[in-house]
Amino acid sequence: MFKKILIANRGEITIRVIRACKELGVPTVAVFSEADRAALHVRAADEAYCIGPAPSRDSYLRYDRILEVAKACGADAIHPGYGFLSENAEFAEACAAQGITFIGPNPRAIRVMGNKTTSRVAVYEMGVPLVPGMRENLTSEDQALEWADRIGFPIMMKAAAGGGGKVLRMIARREDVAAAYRAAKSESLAAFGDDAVYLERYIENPRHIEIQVLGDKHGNIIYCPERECSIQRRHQKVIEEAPSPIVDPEMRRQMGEAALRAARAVDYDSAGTVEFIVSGKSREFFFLEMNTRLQVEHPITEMITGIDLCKEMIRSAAGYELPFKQEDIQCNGHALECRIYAEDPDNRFLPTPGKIIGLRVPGGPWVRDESGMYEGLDVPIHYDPMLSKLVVWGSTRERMVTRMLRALSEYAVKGIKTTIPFHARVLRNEKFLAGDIDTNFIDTQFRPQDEAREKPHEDIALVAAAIKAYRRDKAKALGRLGGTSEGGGQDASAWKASGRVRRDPGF
Amino acid sequence: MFKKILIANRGEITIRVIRACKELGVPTVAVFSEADRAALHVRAADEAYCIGPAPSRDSYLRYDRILEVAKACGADAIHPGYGFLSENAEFAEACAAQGITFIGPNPRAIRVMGNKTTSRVAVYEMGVPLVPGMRENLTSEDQALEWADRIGFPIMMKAAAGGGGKVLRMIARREDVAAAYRAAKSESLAAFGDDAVYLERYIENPRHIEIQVLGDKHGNIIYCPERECSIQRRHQKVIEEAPSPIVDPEMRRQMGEAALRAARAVDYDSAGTVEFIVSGKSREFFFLEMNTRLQVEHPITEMITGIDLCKEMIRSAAGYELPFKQEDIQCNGHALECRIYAEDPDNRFLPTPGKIIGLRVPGGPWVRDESGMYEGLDVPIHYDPMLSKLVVWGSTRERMVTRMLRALSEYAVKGIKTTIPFHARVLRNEKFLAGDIDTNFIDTQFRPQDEAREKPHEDIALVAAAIKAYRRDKAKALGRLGGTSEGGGQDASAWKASGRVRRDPGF
Amino acid sequence: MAYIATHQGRTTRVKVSEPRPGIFTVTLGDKDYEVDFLEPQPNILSLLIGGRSFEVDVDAAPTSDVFEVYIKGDHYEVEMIEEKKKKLAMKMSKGVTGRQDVKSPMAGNVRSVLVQPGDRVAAGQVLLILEAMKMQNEIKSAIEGIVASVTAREGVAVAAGDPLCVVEPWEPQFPVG
Amino acid sequence: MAYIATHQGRTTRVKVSEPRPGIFTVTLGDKDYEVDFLEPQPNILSLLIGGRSFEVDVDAAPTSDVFEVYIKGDHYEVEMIEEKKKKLAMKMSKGVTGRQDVKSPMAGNVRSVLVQPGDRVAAGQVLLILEAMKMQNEIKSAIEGIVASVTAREGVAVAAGDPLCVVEPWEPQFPVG
Repeated sequence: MFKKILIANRGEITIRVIRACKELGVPTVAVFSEADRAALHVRAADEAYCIGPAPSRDSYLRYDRILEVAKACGADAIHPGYGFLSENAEFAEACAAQGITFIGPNPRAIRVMGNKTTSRVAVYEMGVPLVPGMRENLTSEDQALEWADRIGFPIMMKAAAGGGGKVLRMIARREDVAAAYRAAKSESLAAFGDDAVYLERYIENPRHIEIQVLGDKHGNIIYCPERECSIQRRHQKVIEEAPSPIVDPEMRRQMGEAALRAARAVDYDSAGTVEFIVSGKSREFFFLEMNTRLQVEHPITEMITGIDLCKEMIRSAAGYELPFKQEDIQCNGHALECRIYAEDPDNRFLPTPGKIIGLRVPGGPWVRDESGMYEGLDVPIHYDPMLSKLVVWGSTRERMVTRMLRALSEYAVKGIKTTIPFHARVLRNEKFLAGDIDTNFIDTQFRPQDEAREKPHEDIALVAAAIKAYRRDKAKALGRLGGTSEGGGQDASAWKASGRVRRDPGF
Repeated sequence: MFKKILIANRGEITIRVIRACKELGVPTVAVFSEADRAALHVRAADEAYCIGPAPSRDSYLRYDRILEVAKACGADAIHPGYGFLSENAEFAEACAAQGITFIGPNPRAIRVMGNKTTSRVAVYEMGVPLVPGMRENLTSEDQALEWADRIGFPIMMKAAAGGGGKVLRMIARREDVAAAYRAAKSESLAAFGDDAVYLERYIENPRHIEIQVLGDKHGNIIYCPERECSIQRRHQKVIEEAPSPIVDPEMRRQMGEAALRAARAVDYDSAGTVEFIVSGKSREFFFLEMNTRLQVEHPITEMITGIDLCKEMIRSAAGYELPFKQEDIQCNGHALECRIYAEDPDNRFLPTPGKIIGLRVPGGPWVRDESGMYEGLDVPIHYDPMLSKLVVWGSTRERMVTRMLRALSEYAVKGIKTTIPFHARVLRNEKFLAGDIDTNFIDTQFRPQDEAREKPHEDIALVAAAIKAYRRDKAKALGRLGGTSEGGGQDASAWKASGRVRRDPGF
Repeated sequence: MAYIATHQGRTTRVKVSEPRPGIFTVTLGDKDYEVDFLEPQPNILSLLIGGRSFEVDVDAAPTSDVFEVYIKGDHYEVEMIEEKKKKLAMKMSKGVTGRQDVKSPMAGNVRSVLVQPGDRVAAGQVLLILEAMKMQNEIKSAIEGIVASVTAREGVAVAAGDPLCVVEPWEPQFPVG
Repeated sequence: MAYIATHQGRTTRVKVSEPRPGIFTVTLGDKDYEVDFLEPQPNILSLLIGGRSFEVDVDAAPTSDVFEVYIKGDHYEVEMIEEKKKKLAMKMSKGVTGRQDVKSPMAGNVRSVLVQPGDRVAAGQVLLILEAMKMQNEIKSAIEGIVASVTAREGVAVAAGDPLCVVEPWEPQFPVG
C-alpha cells in the first residue's frame, strides 16, 4: 500500500478520499487554494499545503506545484478526485515521470476516452453501439432518403456547424425527408453561415444510464449494475438512482458487457464509467462517452453492491488484484443520490454563494451524507456549487424514495439557499415515482422561476416570526439587548448577501 | 396501516421509531416529561404532549396518562421503544382494552418471558438448552459428587441466597468437590445467613450472543444472524457486532433454530431477541432470557440483513405478513455498534450529565448515527445516559473496525465527557481485533480509573491552548472583549458542571 | 403587540401576547393560535400548537424587520413590522419613484456590461453578465426603462448587494431626449 | 507573552508571539512551533504546523485559565496562566492547608450519607452515595482524615460542584480529641 496519498482536489470528494485513506491506514495530504484555508478538507487531512490563489488555474490546476508538494512531503501517490486534473493525461504522465502513482487509469485510456472522435472509434471497433447516424454531411435529397432508410425513423436532421450538431428538426415519416432537407439547409445557412447538415437517429425519451467499471493492473475488470442519471438541469446531473427503473437483468448484462468492451478497448485499469444514452421508448442503448475517473454519483453503486469503489480504486492503483469476480457483484436493493447545490431552485438554479450560518444533517438508517460543509463555512464563488451528496438505500424503490424524503426533511442548511426543497418536490412528482423520466424531466415538470409557489406552512411561519419579533422587541424595551449580542444576530446578516436575492429588482 | 402512532418513550429510540413512521407515511405522537420539553424527540414528532414531571414513574411509566393522550389525539397504536413500558404485559393488555394496538408481542409472551422461572420452563420444554445445573439445593457431599459428575467439569458452586445465585467458587477437579462443598456452605452462611448451595456448569470465557427473531400475526417467524454483545461494563452492553467472530454457519443455524423454538413456545409475533450465554472455549450455547422488544443494538442486524426491523415490527403489528421467508435472510458483511454514553470512561464510567456545547457527527460511507443529541441539549440526570449509537458496516471485519475508528475520529461531543475515546481504545485492543473477547473483557483489559493515561497529542494541546489564551489576553488588552461575548464563552461554563469532575478531591 | 406581516406581497395583521411564560397567543387576521414556545438552540424554535409540533428556524439580523423562516425544508421570507412603525413608513412612501436600483444578487465577477447610461431597455433585457461558481448569470431589467447610470465594471468583482446599475422607468407620456 | 502551562500535574513554560497575522510562534520549554492558525468556527481551531494539520477544539470560560482541549477524540485539560500571575499565585499558596472540600462531581440526588462530622475516615472510604442517571455513585475520600462538616442531606438534589462535606487531613503528630 502507499506510504502517503496526496489528494489534488477540494470539497466533498476530497473528504471522501481522505475517509477511504484513513480506513486503509494511509496518511493523507490536502492541497488548498488561498480561498480554501478554512475548507473542511484542510482540517480533515493529516497534512495540508497551500498551492496558490483562488482561481483554479492558479491552484488546483497547477500540477507543477502539486507535484512539488508531493515530492517535498513524501507522498507516493496522488488521487485526482473528479474535475480539475482527474482526466488530464499529461498530469498522469508527469506523475509517472516523478515516480508518483497517479490513482486512475493508464494515460492512454485517459487520452483516447477524452476525445469524442477517438473514443467513438475505439469503442465502435469493439462492437459497442453508437447512436446510428452519418459520419459525413449530406450531399443530396436522394442521399438523405437513402440514409434515412438506413438509420430508421424517427430521425434528426442536424447542422454540422454550431458545435456538437444542433438539432434542426425531427422527422417522423419518409415523405417528409425531402422537404426537411431543403428547409434545414437554408435554416443552417441563416443561423451558422454554413448549410452542411447530416442525419442521426432521434432518441425518443432519452435517458442517461451509465455503467460503473472497475479494473486492476492484472487485466481483471468487472462492471456494476447501472446508474440512471436522467434528472438533470443544464445538462448536469441532480438526482441519480441505481438500478434504473427500466433496466432488467438481461439489459443490465448487455449494457455491462458493452461497457466492458469499451473499457477493454483502452486496457482500462481503474474505476471508470461508460455513459450511454438510452431510448425510453425502445430501450436501445448507445455509447455516449467514458469518464476515466471516480464519479460524483459513485456512492449509489456502492450502496447496492457493498463495494467501496473509492477504496478499491486506491488498492488497484497500488497493484492489488480486485478481491471479487464478476459473478460476485450483487445488485441489492435500491439507492438514490440527491446533490445538494448552493443554488436557488426557485430562481433558475442560480448559484447562491455565501456563509452557512446553520447546519443540521440527517441521520438514522441507511442515510449517508457526503459533505464538505460545516456551520460557518463561507461557500466560495470560485468553484463548483455542489455542497454535499445525500445518499440513501432502500430494499425497494418505494422505500428508497420515502427514506430520501425523510432524510431531506431532516437536512437544514441556513444562510444560503440550496436545492434541498427542490429534491423533495421531484421525489413527490408522479412521473418520477412511476420511473417515467428522461433528460428533459426538470425542464418539462418544473417552472424555472417559481418563487411565489404555495408553501404549506405559511401560517406557522408567520406565528414563528411574530413570536421572534415580539421577544426581540420586548427584550429591547427592557434594555437587555445590545446591537449584536442576540444569538445568531451577527451571522444573520449573511442573509443580506444571499438569502434575499430575489428582492432585488434586477431579477 | 395505522392512522397515527404514539411512541411511549424518549431519546434516540423515539427518533428511530419516528423515522420509520415517517418513511411509512404514518403521523407520530411524542410524549415527554417536564424535563424533556427541549428533547429532540419532541421536535421530531408531528405532535407532542407533556405527560408529567421528570421522574419516570410520574411520566414515562404513567401508562394511564399515555393512554389518555393516545385516545385524545386519535392514535390507534403505541410503540413502547425499549425500557420503560416495553416489557409490561399489563400495559399491553390495557392498550388492547382501549382498542389501541400495542406494537410488540402478545401479552402472554411478555409475561412468560419476563419471568426467569416461567421462561426457562417454557423454552426447556421446547428443547432449548439451559446452562446445565441443579434446580434444587444440595443436601450432602455425596449428592454434590453425583451432580458434579452429571453436570461435568468445570462447575460452579453457587449460593441460593444473595440473588441470582452468587458464585462462591469454581471447581475444576472431582477431588476438590467435597472440600469445596463444606467451605461454600460456611461462606454462604457467613455472607447471607443461609447455607444453601447448588451446582451449575461453569461457562469458560462466557460470551453474550443473541438471536434476533421477527414474527407476524399469521404464524410466520424468522431468525436473523447472531449479534455478539460481550463487550460490557456493569453487565450492560457497550459494543456489539454482527455476526459473531466465533459463530460459523452451522452454529448460526443451530442457535437460530433454538431461538425459533423459544419464540414459538410463546407464539411470538413481533420483533424480539433470544439471548444466549456461549462458552468461548467449547462454543456450547445456553438460553439466558428472551427480550420481548426491539433492542438497542437492532441496527447491526439491519445492516447485515438489509431488513428494516423497526419498520417490519410496525407492519407486523398492523397485521401485514412478513415480506420474506427464512431462506431470504442474508448475512452480508459485518456491522458494529458503539454506544455513546454520557459517562467518563477514564473514571469508572461515572455519568456526566450536563450541557452539550458542541457537536459534530460522523458521515460518509456506511456510517449510521442514531442520536438524540443536539448542540445545546442539557442531558438530564433522570434517565439512561445513552446519547447515541454509532453504527458502521464493512465488507470484512477488518474494514468494519477501521471504518468505526475513522467514524469515531470524526465524532466530537463537547461540554460533557462521553465514551467516544474509550471505544477507539477498545477497537485498537489486540484481543478485540482477534475476536478473543468475553463478558469480562473491559474489566480485564482496561483500568477503571485512568485519567492520567498517555495521550498522543499533548504538545499540540498545549500549543492550541496557548494561542487561544494569547488571543484572548491580547483582545482583552485591546479592550475588545467584555465579560462574556467571546464565542462559546457562556456555554463553556458548562464545563464547570461536568468536565472538571476529576479536579475535585473527593474522587 | 401588533405587527403587520408581509409574505409574498400579502399583508396580515398580527397580534402577539405572552399570557404565561413560554405560552404565547398569536392572532393572524382573525385566527388565534396558542403556542407553547421554546428556543432550545439559538434561532431554532420548537412550537407546540394544539399538540402539533413544529421545528422552525428563524433568523434575522438584529436591526432588520425581515425574518428568514424555514419549516420542513421550505423557506419563507417574512417582514414583520410593528404596526405603528408601518403606518409611519406607509405615509413616507407616498412619493416613491419607480426607479430601480439593480443590485448584484450574489458575489461574483462582472463578465460583461451590455448597456450604457442613456440606453433604453425592455423588461427582461439582459443588462450585464455576472460570473460566479463557474456559471454565467444574466442580470435582466425588471422593467422597461432608461439606464440612468452603470456602476459595474467589466472584470471587476462584486459582492452580493453591490449596486450594478440604475434603470429609470420609461414613462411614455413624457418623451425623453 | 509567557505562560505557565499545567497538564496532568506537569508544568511547562510557554512563550507565544504572532510575528505575522495568523502565524504564531509557540515555544514549549525549548521546542519551537510555527503555527498557521485559523478559527473557522468559534472554539474550533485549524492548526497547520510544518504542514501537519490538526483540528483542535478549545473551550474555556471567559474568566477561566483552564482550557478544555480535544484532539482526535482525546480530552486534555490544560491550565494556562500568565507567568507573572502564576508567580504571584505561587507566593500566596504557601500557607495552604490540606483540607479537602468534597464537591459533587455531577448533578444528582444524595442517596445516603455514610459519615458524620468527627468521623475518622481512611483514604478511599465511601463518604456518601449519589444517585444520577439511574446509577449509584460512591463518593470517596481522597485522603485519610477527619470529617469536619457535612453539607449533603439524604434525599436532597445537588448540582455539580455543590459542596458535600469537608475532610480535614489526619495529622497523627497532633492527636485529636
